[in-house]
Amino acid sequence: GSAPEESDDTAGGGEAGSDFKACMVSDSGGFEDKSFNQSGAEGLDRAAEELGIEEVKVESTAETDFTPNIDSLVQQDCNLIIGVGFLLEDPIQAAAEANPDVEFALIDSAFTDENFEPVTLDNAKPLLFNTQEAAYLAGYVAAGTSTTGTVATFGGIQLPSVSIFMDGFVDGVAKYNEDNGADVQVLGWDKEAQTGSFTGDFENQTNGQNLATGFIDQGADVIMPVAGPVGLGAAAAAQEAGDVSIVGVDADWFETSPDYSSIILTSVMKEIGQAVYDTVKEASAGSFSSEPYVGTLENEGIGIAPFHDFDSVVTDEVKTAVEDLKAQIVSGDLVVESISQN
Amino acid sequence: MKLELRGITKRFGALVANDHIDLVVEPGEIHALLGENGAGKSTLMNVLYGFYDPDDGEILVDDRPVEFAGPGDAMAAGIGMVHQHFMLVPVFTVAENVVLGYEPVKGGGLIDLAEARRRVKEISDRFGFDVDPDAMVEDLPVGAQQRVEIIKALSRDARVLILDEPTAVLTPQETDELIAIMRQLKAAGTSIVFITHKLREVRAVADRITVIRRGKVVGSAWPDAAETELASLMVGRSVSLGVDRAPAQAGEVALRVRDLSVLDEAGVRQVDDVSFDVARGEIVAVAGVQGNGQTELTEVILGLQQPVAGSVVLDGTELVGRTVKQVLDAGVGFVPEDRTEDGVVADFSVAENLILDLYDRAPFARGISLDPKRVQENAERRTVEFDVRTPSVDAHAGTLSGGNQQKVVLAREMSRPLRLFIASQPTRGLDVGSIEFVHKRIVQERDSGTPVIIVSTELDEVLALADRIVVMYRGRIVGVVPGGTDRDVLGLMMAGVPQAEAVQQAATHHTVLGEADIEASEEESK
Amino acid sequence: MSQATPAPEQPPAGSTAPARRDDGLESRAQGALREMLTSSWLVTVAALVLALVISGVLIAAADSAVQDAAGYFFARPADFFSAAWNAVWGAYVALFQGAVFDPGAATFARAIRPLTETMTWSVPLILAGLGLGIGFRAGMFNIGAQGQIILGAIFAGYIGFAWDLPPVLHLLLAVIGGVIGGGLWAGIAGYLKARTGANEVIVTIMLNNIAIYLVGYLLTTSAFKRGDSNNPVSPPVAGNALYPQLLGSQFRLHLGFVVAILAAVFVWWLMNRSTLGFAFRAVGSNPNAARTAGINVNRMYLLVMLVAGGLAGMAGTAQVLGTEKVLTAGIAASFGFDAITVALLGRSKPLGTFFAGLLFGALRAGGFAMQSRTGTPIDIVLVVQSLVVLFIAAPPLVRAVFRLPSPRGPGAQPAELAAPVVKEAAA
Amino acid sequence: MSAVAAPAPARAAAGKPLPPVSYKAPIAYGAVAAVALLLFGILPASGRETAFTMFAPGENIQFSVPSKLTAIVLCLIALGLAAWSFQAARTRRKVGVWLPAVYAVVLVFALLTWAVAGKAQPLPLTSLLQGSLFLAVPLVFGALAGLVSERSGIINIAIEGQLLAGAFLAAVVATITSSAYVGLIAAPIAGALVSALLVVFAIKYVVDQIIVGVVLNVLVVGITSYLFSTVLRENSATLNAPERLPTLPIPLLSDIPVIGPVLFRQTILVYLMYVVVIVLQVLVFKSRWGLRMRAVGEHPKAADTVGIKVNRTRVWNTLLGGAIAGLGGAFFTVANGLAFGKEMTGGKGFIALAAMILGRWSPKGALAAALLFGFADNLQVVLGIIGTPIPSQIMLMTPYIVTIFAVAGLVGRVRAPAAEGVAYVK
Ligand SMILES: Nc1ncnc2c1ncn2[C@@H]1O[C@H](COP(=O)(O)OP(=O)(O)OP(=O)(O)O)[C@@H](O)[C@H]1O
Ligand SMILES: Nc1ncnc2c1ncn2[C@@H]1O[C@H](COP(=O)(O)OP(=O)(O)OP(=O)(O)O)[C@@H](O)[C@H]1O
Ligand SMILES: [Mg+2]
Ligand SMILES: [Mg+2]
Repeated sequence: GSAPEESDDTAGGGEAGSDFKACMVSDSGGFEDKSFNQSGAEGLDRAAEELGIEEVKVESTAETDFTPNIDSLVQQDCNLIIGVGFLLEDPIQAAAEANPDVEFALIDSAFTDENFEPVTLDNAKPLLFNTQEAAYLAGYVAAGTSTTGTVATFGGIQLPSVSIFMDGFVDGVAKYNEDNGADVQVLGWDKEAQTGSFTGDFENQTNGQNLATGFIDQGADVIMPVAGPVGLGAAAAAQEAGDVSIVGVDADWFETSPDYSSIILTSVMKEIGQAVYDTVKEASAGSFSSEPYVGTLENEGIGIAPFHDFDSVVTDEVKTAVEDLKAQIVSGDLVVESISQN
Repeated sequence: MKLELRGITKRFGALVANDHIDLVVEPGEIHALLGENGAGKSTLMNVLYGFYDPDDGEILVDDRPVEFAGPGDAMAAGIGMVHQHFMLVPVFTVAENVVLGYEPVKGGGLIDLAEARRRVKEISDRFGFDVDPDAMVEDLPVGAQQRVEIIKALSRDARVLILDEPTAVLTPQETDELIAIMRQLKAAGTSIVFITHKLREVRAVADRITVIRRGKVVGSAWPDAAETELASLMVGRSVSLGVDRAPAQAGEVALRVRDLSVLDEAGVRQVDDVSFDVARGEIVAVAGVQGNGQTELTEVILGLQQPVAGSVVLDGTELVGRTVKQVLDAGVGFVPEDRTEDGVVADFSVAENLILDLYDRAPFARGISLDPKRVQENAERRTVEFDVRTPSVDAHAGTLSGGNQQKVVLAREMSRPLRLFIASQPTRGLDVGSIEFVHKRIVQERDSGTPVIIVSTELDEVLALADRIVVMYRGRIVGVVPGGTDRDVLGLMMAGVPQAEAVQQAATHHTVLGEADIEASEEESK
Repeated sequence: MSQATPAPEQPPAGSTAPARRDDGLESRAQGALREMLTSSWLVTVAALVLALVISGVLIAAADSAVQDAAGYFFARPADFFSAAWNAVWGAYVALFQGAVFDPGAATFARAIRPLTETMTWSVPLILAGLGLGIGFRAGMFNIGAQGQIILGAIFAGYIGFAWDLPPVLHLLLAVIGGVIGGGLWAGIAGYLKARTGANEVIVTIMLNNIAIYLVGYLLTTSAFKRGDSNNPVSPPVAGNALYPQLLGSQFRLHLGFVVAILAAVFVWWLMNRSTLGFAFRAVGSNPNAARTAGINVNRMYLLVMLVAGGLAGMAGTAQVLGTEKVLTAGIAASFGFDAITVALLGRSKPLGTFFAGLLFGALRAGGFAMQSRTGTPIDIVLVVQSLVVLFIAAPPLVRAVFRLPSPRGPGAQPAELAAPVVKEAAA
Repeated sequence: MSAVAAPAPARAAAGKPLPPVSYKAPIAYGAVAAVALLLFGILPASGRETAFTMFAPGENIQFSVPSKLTAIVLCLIALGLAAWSFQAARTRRKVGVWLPAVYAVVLVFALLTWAVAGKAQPLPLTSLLQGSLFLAVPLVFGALAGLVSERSGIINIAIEGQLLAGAFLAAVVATITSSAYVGLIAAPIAGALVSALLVVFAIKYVVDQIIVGVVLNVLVVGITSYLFSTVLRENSATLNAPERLPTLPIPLLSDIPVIGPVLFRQTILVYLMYVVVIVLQVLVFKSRWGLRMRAVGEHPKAADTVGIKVNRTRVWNTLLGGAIAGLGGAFFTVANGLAFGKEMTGGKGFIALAAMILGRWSPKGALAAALLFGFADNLQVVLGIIGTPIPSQIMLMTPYIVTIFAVAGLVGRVRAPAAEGVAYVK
């Protein structure tokens, strides 16, 4: 290639937009987890680009990294520090109390006092999501699309942020059965007992592939993996099997996993990116509020993705029913519950 | 094939193991190499065999200089070697060991085992060896392993055969067979380099003798040289070959072994209904070829193995069922047969090795804490007392020579009041000087009234020490004979021949060495 | 470091030291220089430098500015080099500032905080490393520190948050609980080895995995959960059960560091001055000789694992009662695995393990600053760590690279290279 | 032939072969079977059915059995086997490996019959086996890799690193070349590179082999994760989106009921695995290469004295081992069409190491051990799918607990190659 002009060098980089610094700490999944860390990071990237602010992202490899990571961001004079994941609750809360002049946000968890009662901090904002509501819709769609009468879901590790998807999904299927007198089975999760199928980690994709193959062998033709990258293993298994579709989670997998776009029925979207973007925007404009943000179907903080290639497969009845249910949830007539909800 | 070594020098770091050694082996000659431990004999042979690169000097085969890049080259040049420490893979069969390195192959790189067996059979038959090609080497008695080594060398058409201490593990009769084989080979034109510490054997079979001391050739001799002459040439000073000892003052019986039977893991009876007594102030030698149950016998007494039947009573106390610790605490001193395996901890200091079984009792321990000063003091004292040659008591035992390691074990085991002393192969691999010392100490222990059991495969040692001799064969006691019994009788008994029969046979068929013995004693009496 | 090597030049006992050719001051100075150049700490430093250089190549290679500059390398090579230098230098300066001293900090406390962080991080590494080292010296290749730390943390954590006891006693009991937890977990492997000969490598690997699921499971039970929250985080450990902070609340450094030092002293005493340690070492070096000398080898296998597990369990207490103050599934991070390297780097000796633990603590602590200031992914720390250990273990390589003289002059025997810490892994 | 062959007859014939009577094993068999009879057979309620399915060409065979009766019958068979082994012990006869094998199968079926009783979902037998094989694939390659290098005397703790490196390079090369097969060829190169480092440090610089192995694992995790976070992250479409290896059903064979689809409807990697296991099983014990390799690992000096180059042999075998593990690494990416992810081998290398030891350093043993682990792991998965009241974390422990039982109960003391881990310096 040819060398850039000498003078370019000095001007390169840092747009002289704002000197607001927004920072983010991942949880131990890292920023390429095809899940909430990634969504969060994308939101921050977008904010940096569009708002011209500075961003710093640091990854954690284990729970033990949270405190030092937050501390090093405080040292970096970050104005806003966002923690991704409920596991950061204690470290973010401690940092917020120790650094009143820095603003914080925490995804997926609210703050509690020593008696585990909710508290509000002046400089820390919880970003919460009623994920189960969206998963409920996805479960309904899955049940309505299944030709075998069996659908499935599984997780990576049994954590509230994972099982909340599974709870909603199961309820959605049950709703479909109730409305249509059908008997669609859900494999992989028993909401009552809170037991089900998990691969054991968020790394080994082949475990997800094997588990999904097991579901398929049992007749499942729609699978919702809630396991970060391990879910891609399930997508690979579904693709291999042929007429099996996948319900993506967190983001619209049709967009984020183009390799598997043809088998993505829909996705349970948790608009973490949007929430992060909004939070950064407010904070950088000086209007930070520690009021919890709750992503709901109503404010579109959660939702289900378009059906894309499956638009013709999903029947109009199902589509109407989903719109209807959504309206009921938004209006509060229908409450989808999960014990994993914050 | 003629072989010549010129000015061979080999150093290990600062140690000069071979110092400008010249040696000529004529075709069809049996050339004996004599020298005390560490003289450099094995090193020289390993140089000749291409295993070590010499630092200087050259090797000539049939007057042409050769370069060996490795043992492979030497073998190709017709040199075969039976190593002092067997170079056999224990978990391979005889046939596999024999063909290793030049395997006959069928298609696909698969070994032609039929051909391998055929090779073993052919040579076995030629020399009358009784070796099963499919036997696992680790299951063979050492004598048979030795024969496997010889088959290995001969199957490669060795025209010069190096035998490094081949007789150390053989019975007199087996040695005799080996000597016959050597003569047979010699007749067929094979040259043989024969290394041994046993002067008797040298005189029986060698055509010429070269003596090495401290890496240098110090002289050569003919087989008719006197033993004492050869010995002093080897050691560089005059040595006495026998042990001076008064007749035993045997007291009352201290150790009673009754109906003892031991099974190994495979369920084979290693010790079979053995009973004998040892009295205070008496040395009982357990003689036998290696692998006939002696090891198991001593280990049962020590509590390392449990017998399936029988009892061992020491001064009225039953030892069977006790732990090793309890047995040691009962006053048993134990010198294991393999000092590097079982006797010393190589990376412990000499001082630590000297308290290996005393570390947790006074005065070395106070409660759970060691007293380093006492340990040190003890070591200083014992090393002087037992003449352990070590740069310091803090040196690792592994850096000591074999003889000095053995002295460490002896010093440890004899450093407390004993009610029974058991020593297995107390002088294995030691040179004449060290043997002298060790034997003297053992006799001293006896004379202080301790009952002593010596387990040895060396008839010389058995004859030198024993007041009574228990001969074992395949786990059974073949007979108990007084010390000083005829060597040939003992040899036959070690091969399983009952005492009466052995006496008869020995009277008519002397072994080569037995004859040499008689000649020697006749000469002396002249 | 290579004290296992015999010194052949040593005069035999009794003879006086040979007269040294002493050609005056000059040669003495030379001797001193030579001494310094060949000493093992220099090799250690050189190994560290070499590891940083090689990791630097990776840092530069992945840096986008460097990649851009490489695109026009032949047009303006200087750009390339300055970009590479900036990337690498920036990363390492941040690493240093995050691990030792941060001159740019606002207050002095902030400036020295990195050093205290290094010390904090080193605590579990040192403790678990000490335990593993005992095992290695006793011939047990225990790779189960990870599981043992977790079990230690479970026990200590539970006592810490569920019980209500007076000060001192509470801490003491929690620590003892952690030691028991780790010891029991390791004891399973020791017991099985002694009873059935089960290979400890397999068993400890399996126990690591089981421990991870075990803590995950426990954190879903009501005994370990926070009220009715479903988050897998335990209630915070009671104040009475916490290790006191050594330098006030500004710093995370806690009494665990002192405990680690005491543990190192204890291990030194145990291995060098106690009868039990004598038996451990004997069993590790030559189990046959030990057995013949009346030492109950199987019992030693069990005891070694109990002690080693106890120390690893103590590492777990440092985490849960000191640094983190709650029990989570990731409480052990990868300390148990890092501790293997720490112990091996420290040649399984207490002092060596202590310093190796500090070094690894520093690399971890510095990694955060490096990541946040220069965006260098934290994974590079793993590369540095592993290269340091490799190079330190191979002094001739380092000497060859830096053209350092070898300690015994030319033609040194290879024995000097080999100071195997572990003789048998799977026997 | 195998390293753990029965003792040669030479000595047995000499002494009086009277094996000590040990009732440990029969008692254990009996006790476990009795407990199983109680838990699976007698205590559960009667009247429930257990359904099984299996694949046959073109159809799904499904059948049901009465749960209680079946479990009782199976447990009684197990008790019968225990009695058999008791009788054998009493008369000092050796029982073959078939006994524990049949015993285990019978009890596992009893467990399954009980666990699936009354469930709506049938137990998919084919799928159970298929998944077991699937999960065993990387373990088999890893265990064989360890075996080849350890048989020659070099301890290979770096299997995990070799798998990971293989997975990484396979993914990247397959993506760049748009060919899964080229990726498959690249994988062994990555594994061999890791081995190359192992031999440089272990043989040339005589560093303790365990240290090198442990450290190489960390190094590979560090490098691959670093490159993943930096280079691959930005260019995942061009660098990290491998094609999947196609499934190649073998005509006729793949139509065999139950096992056909399990064994012969696979990718080339699995067929390669069969080949490697069989070829190694033959070559290790019957070929010149195998004989020399084992000689070097058992008694290097002996090998040296017959002209075998010890260190050269070790280098080549260790490189070969690395290549085998690297090939196994391809399983994680190209074989299944998955993109590379950080630490995606998830500790399988260590399980493979355990499988190698459990299989006593023999290829068929390694295969059996890997399959045992795979089966235990997949059993847990399948039971989870059918639905079980047991928490997932406890279920996930199953394969590890089974392995501990296997090593403590069945295998006991194993004998490693004698010269393993000891550098050969003349
Ligand atoms: N590989 C080696 N490294 C260092 N020193 C060695 C080595 N091999 C032998 N030596 C030393 O070289 C010297 C000669 O040893 P060598 O084995 O040749 O003696 P030897 O005459 O065969 O003795 P023995 O009668 O005990 O067999 C001894 O001092 C020995 O310690
Ligand atoms: N591995 C080694 N490392 C260092 N020094 C050694 C080693 N092996 C032997 N030596 C030294 O070499 C010398 C000779 O050892 P060697 O074993 O050959 O003794 P030796 O002459 O056979 O004595 P002994 O008759 O007591 O066995 C001893 O002084 C010993 O300290
Ligand atoms: Mg010697
Ligand atoms: Mg010799």
